[in-house]
Amino acid sequence: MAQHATTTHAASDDHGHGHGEHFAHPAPVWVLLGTFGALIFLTILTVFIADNVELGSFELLVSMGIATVKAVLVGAFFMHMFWDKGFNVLVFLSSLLFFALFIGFALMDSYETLPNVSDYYKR
Amino acid sequence: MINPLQSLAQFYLPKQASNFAAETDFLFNAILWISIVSFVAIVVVMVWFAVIYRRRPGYVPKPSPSHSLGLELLWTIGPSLILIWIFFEGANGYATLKTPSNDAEVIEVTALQFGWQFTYPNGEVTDTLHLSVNQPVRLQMTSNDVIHSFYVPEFRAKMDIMPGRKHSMWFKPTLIGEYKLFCTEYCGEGHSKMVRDVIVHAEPWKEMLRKNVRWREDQNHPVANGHRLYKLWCGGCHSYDGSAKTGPSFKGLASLTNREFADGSSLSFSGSESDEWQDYISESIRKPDAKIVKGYPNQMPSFEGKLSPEQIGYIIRFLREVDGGTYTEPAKPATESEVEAGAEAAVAPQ
Amino acid sequence: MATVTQKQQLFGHAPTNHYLDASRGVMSWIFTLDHKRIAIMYMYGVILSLFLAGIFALVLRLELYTPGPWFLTSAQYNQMFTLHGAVMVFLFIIPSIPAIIGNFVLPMMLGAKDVAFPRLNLASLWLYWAGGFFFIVVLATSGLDTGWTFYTPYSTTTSTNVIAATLGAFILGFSSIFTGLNFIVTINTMRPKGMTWFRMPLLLWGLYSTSIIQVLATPVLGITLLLLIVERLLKLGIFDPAYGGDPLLYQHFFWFYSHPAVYIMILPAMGVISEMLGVHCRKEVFGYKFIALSSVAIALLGFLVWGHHMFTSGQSEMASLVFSAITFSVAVPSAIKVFNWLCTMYRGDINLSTPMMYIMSFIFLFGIGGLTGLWLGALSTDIPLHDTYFVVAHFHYVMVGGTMTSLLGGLFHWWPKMSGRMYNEPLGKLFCLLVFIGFNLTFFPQFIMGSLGMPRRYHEYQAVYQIYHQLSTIGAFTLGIGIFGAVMTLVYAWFFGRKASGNPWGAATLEWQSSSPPSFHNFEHRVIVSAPYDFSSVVYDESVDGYVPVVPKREAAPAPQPTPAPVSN
Amino acid sequence: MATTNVVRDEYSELVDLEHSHDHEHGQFIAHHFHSAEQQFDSGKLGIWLFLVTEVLFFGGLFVAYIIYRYNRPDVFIDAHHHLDTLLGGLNTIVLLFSSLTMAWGVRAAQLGDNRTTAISVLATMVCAALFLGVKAVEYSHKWDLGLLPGNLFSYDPLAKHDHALISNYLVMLCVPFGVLLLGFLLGAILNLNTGKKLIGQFYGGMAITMLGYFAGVGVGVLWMATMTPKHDSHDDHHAAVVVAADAVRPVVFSADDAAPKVETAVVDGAAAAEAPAGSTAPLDKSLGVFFSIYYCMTGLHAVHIIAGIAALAWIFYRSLAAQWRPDYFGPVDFVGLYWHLVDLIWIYLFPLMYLIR
Repeated sequence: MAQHATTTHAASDDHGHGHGEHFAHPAPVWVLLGTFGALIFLTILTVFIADNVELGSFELLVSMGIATVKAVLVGAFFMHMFWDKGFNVLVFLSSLLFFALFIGFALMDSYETLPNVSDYYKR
Repeated sequence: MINPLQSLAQFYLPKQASNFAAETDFLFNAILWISIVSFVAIVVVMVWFAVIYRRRPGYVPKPSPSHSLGLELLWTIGPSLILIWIFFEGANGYATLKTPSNDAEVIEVTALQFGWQFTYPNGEVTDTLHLSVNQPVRLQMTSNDVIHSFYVPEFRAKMDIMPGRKHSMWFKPTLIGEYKLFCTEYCGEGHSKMVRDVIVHAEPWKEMLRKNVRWREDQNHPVANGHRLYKLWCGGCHSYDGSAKTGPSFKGLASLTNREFADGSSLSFSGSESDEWQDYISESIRKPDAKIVKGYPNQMPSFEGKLSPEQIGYIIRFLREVDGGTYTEPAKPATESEVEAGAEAAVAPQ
Repeated sequence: MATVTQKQQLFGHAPTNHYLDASRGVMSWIFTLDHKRIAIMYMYGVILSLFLAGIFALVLRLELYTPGPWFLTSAQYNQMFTLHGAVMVFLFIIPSIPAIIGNFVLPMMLGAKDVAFPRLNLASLWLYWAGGFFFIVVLATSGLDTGWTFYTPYSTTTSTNVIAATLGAFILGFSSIFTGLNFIVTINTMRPKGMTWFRMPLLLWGLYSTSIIQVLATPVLGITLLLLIVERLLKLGIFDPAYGGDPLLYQHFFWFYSHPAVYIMILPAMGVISEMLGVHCRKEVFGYKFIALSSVAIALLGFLVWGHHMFTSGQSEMASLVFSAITFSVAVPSAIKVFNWLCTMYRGDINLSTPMMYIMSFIFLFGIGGLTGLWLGALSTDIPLHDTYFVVAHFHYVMVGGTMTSLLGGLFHWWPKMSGRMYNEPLGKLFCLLVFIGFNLTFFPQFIMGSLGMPRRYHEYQAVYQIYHQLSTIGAFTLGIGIFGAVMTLVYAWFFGRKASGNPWGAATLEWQSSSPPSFHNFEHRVIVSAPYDFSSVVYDESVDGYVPVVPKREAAPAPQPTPAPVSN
Repeated sequence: MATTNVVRDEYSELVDLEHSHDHEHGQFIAHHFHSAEQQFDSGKLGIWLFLVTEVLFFGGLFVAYIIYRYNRPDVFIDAHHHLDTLLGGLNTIVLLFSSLTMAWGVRAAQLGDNRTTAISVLATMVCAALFLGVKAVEYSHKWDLGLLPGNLFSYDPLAKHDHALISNYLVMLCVPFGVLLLGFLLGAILNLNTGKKLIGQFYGGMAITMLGYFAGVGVGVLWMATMTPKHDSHDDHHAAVVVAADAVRPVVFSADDAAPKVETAVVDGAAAAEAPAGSTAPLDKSLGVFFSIYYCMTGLHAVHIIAGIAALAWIFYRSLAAQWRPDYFGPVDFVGLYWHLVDLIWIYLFPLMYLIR
């Protein structure tokens, strides 16, 4: 018998204490304003690049890169991920992982079967 | 020398009629025996335990461990090895399936609700698939409407056909005979009627094609032309013997005096020679959604651009012929002039 | 001093004011926030759907008794199999175990009063009803004939009521998401002190894994169905090739949800089996950690294999190879579970009760269902078997043989807790046997005709397959009688059964520390957390005709205390 | 089968524990939670999981976008001529600002400053409505031009586009917000006059929110008005591009294939049926697929904005009622997280839709 009875009480006696604000983490004002400033700067930057810089096939990469930096800023500071429980962050990031799987497989398949589609229209 | 396992397989596997069959069946049987052995072992152990360790007066269970890393590893790694072997065998067979032979004959396949059209290299079109034994073929498949799937069990070959893209598959028939071709992707009301014959000929069909045994509409009786076009284009949804199919039957269509439509309107005809009747049939083929017969959904695709005016004319001749519900093969026209006369008569009014 | 009466009040059948009696009137049920009542109301819907779709199945089987058309037209036949599939999948099997057994048992296994979000739970139930209502609308209007997969472009062109059906499935998807979300949060934040992750009952692991899939995969179904609706209305051109769309993309969207959905159906069943097996063998479940983690492994790997539904669809060869390889990797955790279950029986104290019969039936049927998956995972053998009756038989062995068997087993197991009454043991066993025989007779012949080449969804078939179809039809009616009988046995027990004590099986998980049926707040007393399969923590007590917990000495709690003297031998 | 070795005295201890901690529960702690923190943690994990479902819900549309952009890059490059980067950029900044005010509101709620929370949430709602107003101008302008999804697409580059500045579509889109504005104004005046300060303030705030929508419409229309001359010449230039593309159809799949063939009837069937043979420049419906995806993505996003306004209104009311305390601010935080996610999605939509060159 590996696990023998280690019995404890379910409703713990000590839940009564600490109705405090120890789970609230108000974000400092300068962090909020700084994040906002950075976001505006990046928005203007991405429009500027799209209009004035010829990047060819890298264009999508650059604009997505800037968008991702913006997303990280919003996530980390506006959404408090910077201060949040690791598990919650993990939960959110897992959605991105599964989205990546979805898009990865679908795109891989689409990439390889494109000739079948173009063949059809070439006929 | 008869392999007993081989002869057992005939009860659960179709004949082996293509080059893939032996390889696929080998894996099928291998998995079968692996499964039988492991399944029997599991069930025997389960029932045995249930009997000898059942709760009963006087029975005192002996202590036993609640976990064992060794056992867990054993039954993680053991099955994994078998599974890896099965995967590679399957992938091998799949590679054969996907690597067409160089000397494959190309046949164009068009799937439509609810029938098949096979176009051979010389331009001949049939509704049953003719192959010659040991001649590899490559099917270039397209669909006219929804997703269909080409499946001949004896060939162990299957491929979906999606509209909007070209699909390709190949195989080499190795056994003379007649087989069934099934559509295995659900495609609508007549899905289960989308079964046609596949005939593997002993003499090379290719040779026959070289001798130009292709259907020439200008050398055949217009009604025979119409019958052929019916089989290729219409037979999936319309019967001519009055039996129920997706669309209205052609029986009695030529002697129709009045037709009611889904929108409440109706048309009267004075015989199948009248312009009204011929215009109605011609319109129904080219723009089927213009007049929907009462009691039927709007589901027929347009054949505009797929059938020439002459061909529509042949179909009209055929419709007059099968008005009574039966079709008799017309005698071959004797002279060229008769053929010409027949072709002229068949041209539909525009 | 506690008296025998007091003990009976605590651990015997419910004396006063249990959850069924706590309040009266229809409104007290419709607007209840009590997870137990929500579970019961889910049960009505799920069992009703089972019967409805079961009748469709019997009609289908009867029609298929002859090769040609008999009493159904092709159009009616196509509607029948579509509605059978759609109702069974969306209204019966996906909600079945999580919504009934999960809702009832999960909070109690945690010693909690309710799930984390009772209102969300109620919303989930309402959405289930609303989704079911749309399926009624489908039945009352032009029906549905697309197959439950709604493949484009057929679904965008057919004249049947695809929009109502997809809207219904869309709404049911949200019902499923809410249940999953609720369970994850409840298990994460409401576990009692002392119950670490690896001291949770195995059912909770099964439900947790299921919930992960529900939350991650179901939204994709939502967007797929939404796009399909808009595609039908506005001819978007995303899925319909007539307007430049790609039907293969639809299949990727659909199976990204629907393959993991297969695990939504089977993982809770595996949890139920693991849970009941320990109790009815009265032995710690063998390889607890492996069973627990294999559930999570199946849930995560399940997201990587959807392409094995598309081996013949014309997806790229590379994709087929990758999907096939990953498919085999899912087989390993399933095998691990089966072997661990067998080892749990070894030297057990096996109570040959009705739930135990269902457990053994499950292992038998799931064994066949799982092993036949090998043919379908291997590329070259899948090609001829795809879309034949072999596939039909395979997934029925897993879904019906697996999930429905364990649902019935689970209902028999937790029925004393839900209703406060014991069922009739001989009747329970009889109908279990009937279900088992009928099931095998129905679906085993389908393997053979499938490997012989009989395609699925065929109204008319070649005469050579007739004998298998006839066996299958006979089996289907046997199965129907079996299921009906089993449900009737439970219904009879609900009203006329012998009163059950709080813990008639001697289970060590927390839900059995309540009275039967439980009170409104679940527990009349503080629960005592022990290891979930430590059966020395409960002892038989004649005065309540059931098991009562061994109460720890005060000075010993909450620190670990030495193993009590063996009680059962 | 076994004898009992229960210590009977313990039962009395077991019994008295029911409801023993109920008195500790504050007003905002549901009966099944033990503490404010447990309740907050549950809610927080719940909202994160909800966001996960949202990401995957939108994820499907992103997959469709990327597959089609990959399959038909030319259509997507064509499309950017029809989207106004400045309005899109303006909306981006509006949404980013609303995120700032939302985060500010959460901070204030965490500190128990209900007044600041109310003002911040109101600002967030006004920004949301303003975003919708601009979007309404964009949508109605496109509908006027026939830039519609899929098969409805009827944009003719050769036709003259002298439409009214304020189109009928825009008026229709404004009607519900106008009705709401009047209703809220009336409600605010009536309630404030009768002394119901809380509900009056709430209605007032909602009226201001609706005014935000009309501010957005105004900005959009003004911008369109200044752009009109330039916009038309832009279209003319573009017309040449489309006609050139039509000459080598189906350009999408094979640039080397010259003449469109009869077999492509499956694809062009609908278009061919509408355009009589011999007419010039058949409509290029492939652009319609881009607009299908455009409307699906931005439309679903707009639905989320509307739902966000509803949720924010609830938070706004409770802020006015001063219900937030340092140990109870969960709902503000959760709605905030949702709002930031809506912002996050727009952060990706903006470059994907508006910045293709």
